[in-house]
Amino acid sequence: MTIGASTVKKQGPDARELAPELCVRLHDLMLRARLLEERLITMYRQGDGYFWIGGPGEEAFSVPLGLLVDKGQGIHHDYLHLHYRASGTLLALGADPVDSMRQMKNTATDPYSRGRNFASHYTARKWNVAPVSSPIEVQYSIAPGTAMAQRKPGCKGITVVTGGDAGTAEGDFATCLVWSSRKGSELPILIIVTNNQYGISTPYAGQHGEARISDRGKPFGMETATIDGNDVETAYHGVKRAIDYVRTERKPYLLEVMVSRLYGHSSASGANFVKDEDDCLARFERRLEERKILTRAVMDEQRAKITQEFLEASKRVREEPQPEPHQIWEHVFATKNLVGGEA
Amino acid sequence: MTIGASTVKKQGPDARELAPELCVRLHDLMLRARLLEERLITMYRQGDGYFWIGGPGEEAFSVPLGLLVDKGQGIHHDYLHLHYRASGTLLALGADPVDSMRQMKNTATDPYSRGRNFASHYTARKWNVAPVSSPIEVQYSIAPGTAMAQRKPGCKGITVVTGGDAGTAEGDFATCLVWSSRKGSELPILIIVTNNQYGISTPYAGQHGEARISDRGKPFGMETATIDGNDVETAYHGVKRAIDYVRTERKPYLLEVMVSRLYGHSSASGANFVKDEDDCLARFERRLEERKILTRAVMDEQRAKITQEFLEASKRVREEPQPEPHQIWEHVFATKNLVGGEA
Amino acid sequence: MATMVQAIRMALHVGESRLGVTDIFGEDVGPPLGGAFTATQNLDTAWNSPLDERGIVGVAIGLALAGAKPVCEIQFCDYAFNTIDLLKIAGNTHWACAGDWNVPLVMMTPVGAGIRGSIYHSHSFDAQATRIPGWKIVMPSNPLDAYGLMLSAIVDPNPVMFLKPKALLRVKAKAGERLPGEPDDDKLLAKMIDTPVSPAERAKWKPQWPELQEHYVPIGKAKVARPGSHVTVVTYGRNVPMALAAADELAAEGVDAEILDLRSLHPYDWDAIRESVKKTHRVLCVNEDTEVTNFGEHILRRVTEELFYELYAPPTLLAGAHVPGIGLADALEHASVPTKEKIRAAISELARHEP
Amino acid sequence: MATMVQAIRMALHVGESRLGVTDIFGEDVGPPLGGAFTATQNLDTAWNSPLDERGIVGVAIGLALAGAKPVCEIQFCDYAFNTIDLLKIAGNTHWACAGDWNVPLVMMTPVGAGIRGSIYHSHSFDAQATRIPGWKIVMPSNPLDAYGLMLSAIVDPNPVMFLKPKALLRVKAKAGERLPGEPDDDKLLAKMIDTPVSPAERAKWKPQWPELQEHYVPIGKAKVARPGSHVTVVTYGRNVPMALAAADELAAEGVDAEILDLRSLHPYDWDAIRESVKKTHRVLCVNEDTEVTNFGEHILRRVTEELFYELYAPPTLLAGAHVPGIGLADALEHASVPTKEKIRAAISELARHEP
Ligand SMILES: Cc1ncc(C[n+]2csc(CCOP(=O)(O)OP(=O)(O)O)c2C)c(N)n1
Ligand SMILES: Cc1ncc(C[n+]2csc(CCOP(=O)(O)OP(=O)(O)O)c2C)c(N)n1
Ligand SMILES: [Mg+2]
Ligand SMILES: [Mg+2]
Repeated sequence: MTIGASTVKKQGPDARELAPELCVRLHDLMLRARLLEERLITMYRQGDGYFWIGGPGEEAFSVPLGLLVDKGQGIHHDYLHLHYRASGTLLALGADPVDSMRQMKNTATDPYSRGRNFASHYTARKWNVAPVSSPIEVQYSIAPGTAMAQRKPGCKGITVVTGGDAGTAEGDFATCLVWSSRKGSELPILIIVTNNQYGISTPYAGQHGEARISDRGKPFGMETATIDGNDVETAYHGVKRAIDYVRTERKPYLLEVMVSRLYGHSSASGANFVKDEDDCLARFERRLEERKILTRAVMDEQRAKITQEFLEASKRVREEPQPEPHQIWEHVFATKNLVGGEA
Repeated sequence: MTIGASTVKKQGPDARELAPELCVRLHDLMLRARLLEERLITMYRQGDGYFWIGGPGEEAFSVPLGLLVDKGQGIHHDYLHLHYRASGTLLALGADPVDSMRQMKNTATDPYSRGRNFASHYTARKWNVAPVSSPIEVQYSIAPGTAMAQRKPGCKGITVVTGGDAGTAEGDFATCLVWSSRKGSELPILIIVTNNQYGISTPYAGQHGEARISDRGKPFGMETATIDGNDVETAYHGVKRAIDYVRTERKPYLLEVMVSRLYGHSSASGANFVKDEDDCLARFERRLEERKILTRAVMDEQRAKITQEFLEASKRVREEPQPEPHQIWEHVFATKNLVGGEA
Repeated sequence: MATMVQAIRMALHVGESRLGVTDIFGEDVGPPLGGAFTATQNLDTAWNSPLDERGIVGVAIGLALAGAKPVCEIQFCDYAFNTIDLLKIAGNTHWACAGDWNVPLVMMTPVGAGIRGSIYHSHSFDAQATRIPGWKIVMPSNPLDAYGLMLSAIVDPNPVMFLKPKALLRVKAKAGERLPGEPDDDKLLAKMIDTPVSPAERAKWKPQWPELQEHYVPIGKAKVARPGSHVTVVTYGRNVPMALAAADELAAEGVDAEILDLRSLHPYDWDAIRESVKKTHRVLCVNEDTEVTNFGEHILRRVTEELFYELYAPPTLLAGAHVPGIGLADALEHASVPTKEKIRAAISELARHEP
Repeated sequence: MATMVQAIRMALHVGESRLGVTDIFGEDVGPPLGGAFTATQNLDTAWNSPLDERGIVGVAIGLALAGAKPVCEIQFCDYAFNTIDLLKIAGNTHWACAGDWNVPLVMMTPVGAGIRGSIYHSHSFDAQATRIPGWKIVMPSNPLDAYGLMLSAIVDPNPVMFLKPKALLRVKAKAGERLPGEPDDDKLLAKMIDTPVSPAERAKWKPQWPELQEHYVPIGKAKVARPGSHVTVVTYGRNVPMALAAADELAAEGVDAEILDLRSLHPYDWDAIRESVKKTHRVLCVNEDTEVTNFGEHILRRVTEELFYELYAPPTLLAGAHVPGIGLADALEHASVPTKEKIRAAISELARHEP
């Protein structure tokens, strides 16, 4: 197995077929992630939220990522510094989809921000999910910090950071490469770029001189790879290989994942389904049928069931309380050192 | 001739020997540049200035650069975005060494800043020398702007930017690479890094994952080279090759120049002569003797003459007026569009 | 009547066709989007930059040094905070080199709350901007001023920051405040300059720019948006229409507020402020930025230092709450920034204050 | 008596040996230099970072999130202006995630003029810092407070900015203001903790830290540096000794100024300010930062709003000139920032002001 070959891995049947049980699990999570985003979009359309952004089209990558990391709290587990297309990862970690709706509807019950932040701005200290913030690429300057804390001898935890293709133009991406690869101080960090070929309305072509974004790791002596993130088997193996490398070698790895943006950039660009991009879920479902792991009928039923479940949840969320004006003053300063172990 | 080979070019006699007249000219300028810096250091020591920083040890690179650019004003000539070790370049362009002393002594007559800025913070709009500013690496974000203005059809002017090795860790260096190499919008820019293996007290080793800084251009499809900047012939050819490439191809080129830092970082670190680094001037003088272009006696005499000349100048500068308090209010706003051609 | 975003677009068209603007650029500024708020649709010199604010500001400086005339955009001012050092350089270059170079660029960026933008699309930039010497800073409250300030910004030999009050971008001018040369019919204007939404129409559509005349609002000149005698309200941008509405309501109660639309934050029109305060003896500053180390505090400090004995009531600031962000939920946003009701209450209290 | 830089170094030693500090880092912070001002010499956890301020702040945030306790340094505050967005994130994280995470880090950086630092080693950061909600901000004026504030900063669960007044770093404590545990003999202290200059001595030398006791200066508490009854001077950092000297001179003329050393800029000690102003009825704020949108203007605005009828004279600001930089020549630097003479004149004018 070539690690770091900068080529888009071929899709299609190969020796690395995933076990049927795993396929079923992946499919369930991918479907839930997709339907959750679609529910959030509908909520936006119906006035139950002011702005939608999320990750439909990235599930074949984001779900495996959530399953493959070592979930937990503190340096002996993996840190995740994600951007705003990570619902699939959160669901795979075990997040409650209803909480995403709460954030969409900016309710007081929203556990991620109590009605303060946009949809898909997750945080989960219990699982080492650092707070997603809107500014593009800042997570790439922050992530080396958690990875540095994981350089302790015997520590097996690693740090994972994700972001988009356009954002790699920010200096923070270079900061991440520089700080991760200092000779003798290499960091256990998996640096991921999800390349959907767009920054809002701006196509990839015309903004990049690199043939592949993953090539940017090469001068720094990093392992690199570019993989097809629309094929869940390829993505699963690609992410696993990268995580295993970082966990074992305690060195950085730059992984570029080619993905689709199936509902455009966000609600600001309409959030309409984009027909001409590859749909990883449809593709996986065809494959599941081929491999006779699930039938169309079973999958249809499942889809209907989850859709209904989410619809009902969204109705309940609509009735939950909104924040009170005085709450702007809450959490300006911490009174306890939570990350230091105070409870 | 291999363009872009990332190897330190061998020193020593070869087919690319420079013509004797050019050698004499280079030597004269290198010597003046060195003696100017030594004079500035002495001024600092004697209390005729508060801070010294400059480029002794970089003359074999900085002087050729000044000779090789197309000097003049406006986009049809070359822009220079330099850092604070560029006295050699300025002298080669034709700057008056006395003006450097004026800035050192922060006199009202200092043409570069009227007593406001540190030594070696040059500016010369008449020669397209953009103002040197203290923050490390910002010039790398600014330089693509002048290069972009030079993308006009028929324009032969190019942009040159220089900075140090440690500074390449700033995101601005990556900004320069990204903006210079956008496919279809490549910029006529020569991106130079002078690698003296230090950032103040911090050695290169331990801070870099790159084998060579010039490698960072490769993912962007840039021509790159690393050259020995302590050998004036190598440096001359290396800079010329790079300039010619950029001028003709209208594409970026990343050139790393290995140089010495012969008086340490600045007066803050003592400004003492460092014996264990390669001295490009001494090396060139040995070579001039070998090639029988200049004798030791002639060079000694020349050195004595210039030393005397600079000593006298520094005494005169000491008597020149200091700025007046009210002058802080001058030049807060421009009243004319100088760069737009208003005089 | 044009909206503010149309007015800005028309100013940029005049800029590129008659005043030497060479590059209008930033994230999503060029085709197909023409800017997050369509301010740069259909402009000949508009192009998309990499997603890199430091590059945007740096390149604008470089272009300016090379004699070009750039208008760069930071998509939301919330994303300009990684460029403050470069903005400082744009502002200090002329001074640092003692007049050798100047840096004639325009940076525009949408600011402020009012579109439910949550933590990172609700920031203000006025306090930060006024802390950067060497820049001129303008912020219009209506389309005609937006047009006139943008033209002044373009011809200025200094860096000029053009703050676009986000919440007003789609608001139309008041009757009578037509740009010189703008057609009488709003629908016609939209047909002429707004890209059609449907892709089919879009394909064959071309903009038809009206024959616009130049109109310059001088940088540094405030405007009395409403004359009054009891209280002076010094404000700008989005708070001008709110203050006007509050003043209109209070007029019914016999409170006559003067609303000063500053328009330029730096240099600002001290004469206008002084004159008004000398008349009303009571002053309120209103802006949305967080209230610690706020630009309104500068104005009030100067008023207090220079006009202490003119004051019949404590000068007052109404500004944003000093919290780390503006929350998404309506209740949170409203609790964080001035509203018409809060402005009204503040004016009323000042007017009724008995020394 | 220890100098301020020694006091900071000793606080960091206590921090790393007893209070859980894991990483002290920044440009040239580790061996061989131990910081541009030697504040980090001989510390076990001090290391040199890449020359990248954004990385420094970002990594400090990341370390903090991972339960480490970082103290990062920006070599000069002049070079922190490309990190304002990250500083804002450090300050807003706890709020934005509604309390899920906190970010316990210390950032320290030398500030201010007074060392002939020219345009880029003379900046102040107080106005900028106070514009970033979610941070605590401290600035000592003497070694003992530096020690006590640093210890408080280290144990605080929030991001704390420690502004080091550059001009005071090498100034010794006043008699009696010894750190608890510091040896009586200054020469001995220097021998124990200052790296010898000569390379030969240096090779075999090891630091010998004194047995220091903990001493916490609470964040948010000002100190009356000089009690007085005629005028209140609210100041901090480098201006405290200058204001004290000015007050001492004025005492001879019968003017009795109270000098309030704020020590914490955020949260600041409003009670102390109010109490003093209620006593003296005249107030001067002194700081070095540029005077438009200046933190002193915030203090004065609040004083004016809340204590208007207590004031017998216009509250006054003495701050840095609003120009793009501080020039190198002495005349330029002195014209740009407060000096003892200017402070004295301002106090005197306020004291003599007849209402
Ligand atoms: C620093 C910053 N600049 C600009 C924006 C506005 N913005 C939000 S998303 C986006 C495009 C991001 O593109 P990419 O990095 O490819 O990620 P994608 O959305 O495609 O996943 C932009 C410009 C921002 N959020 N932050
Ligand atoms: C943005 C910024 N950070 C820090 C400094 C302080 N500083 C001045 S020179 C220097 C080291 C620069 O090293 P390098 O880039 O290798 O250039 P060299 O001085 O070696 O030529 C540092 C850290 C600065 N001037 N600007
Ligand atoms: Mg993208
Ligand atoms: Mg160097």
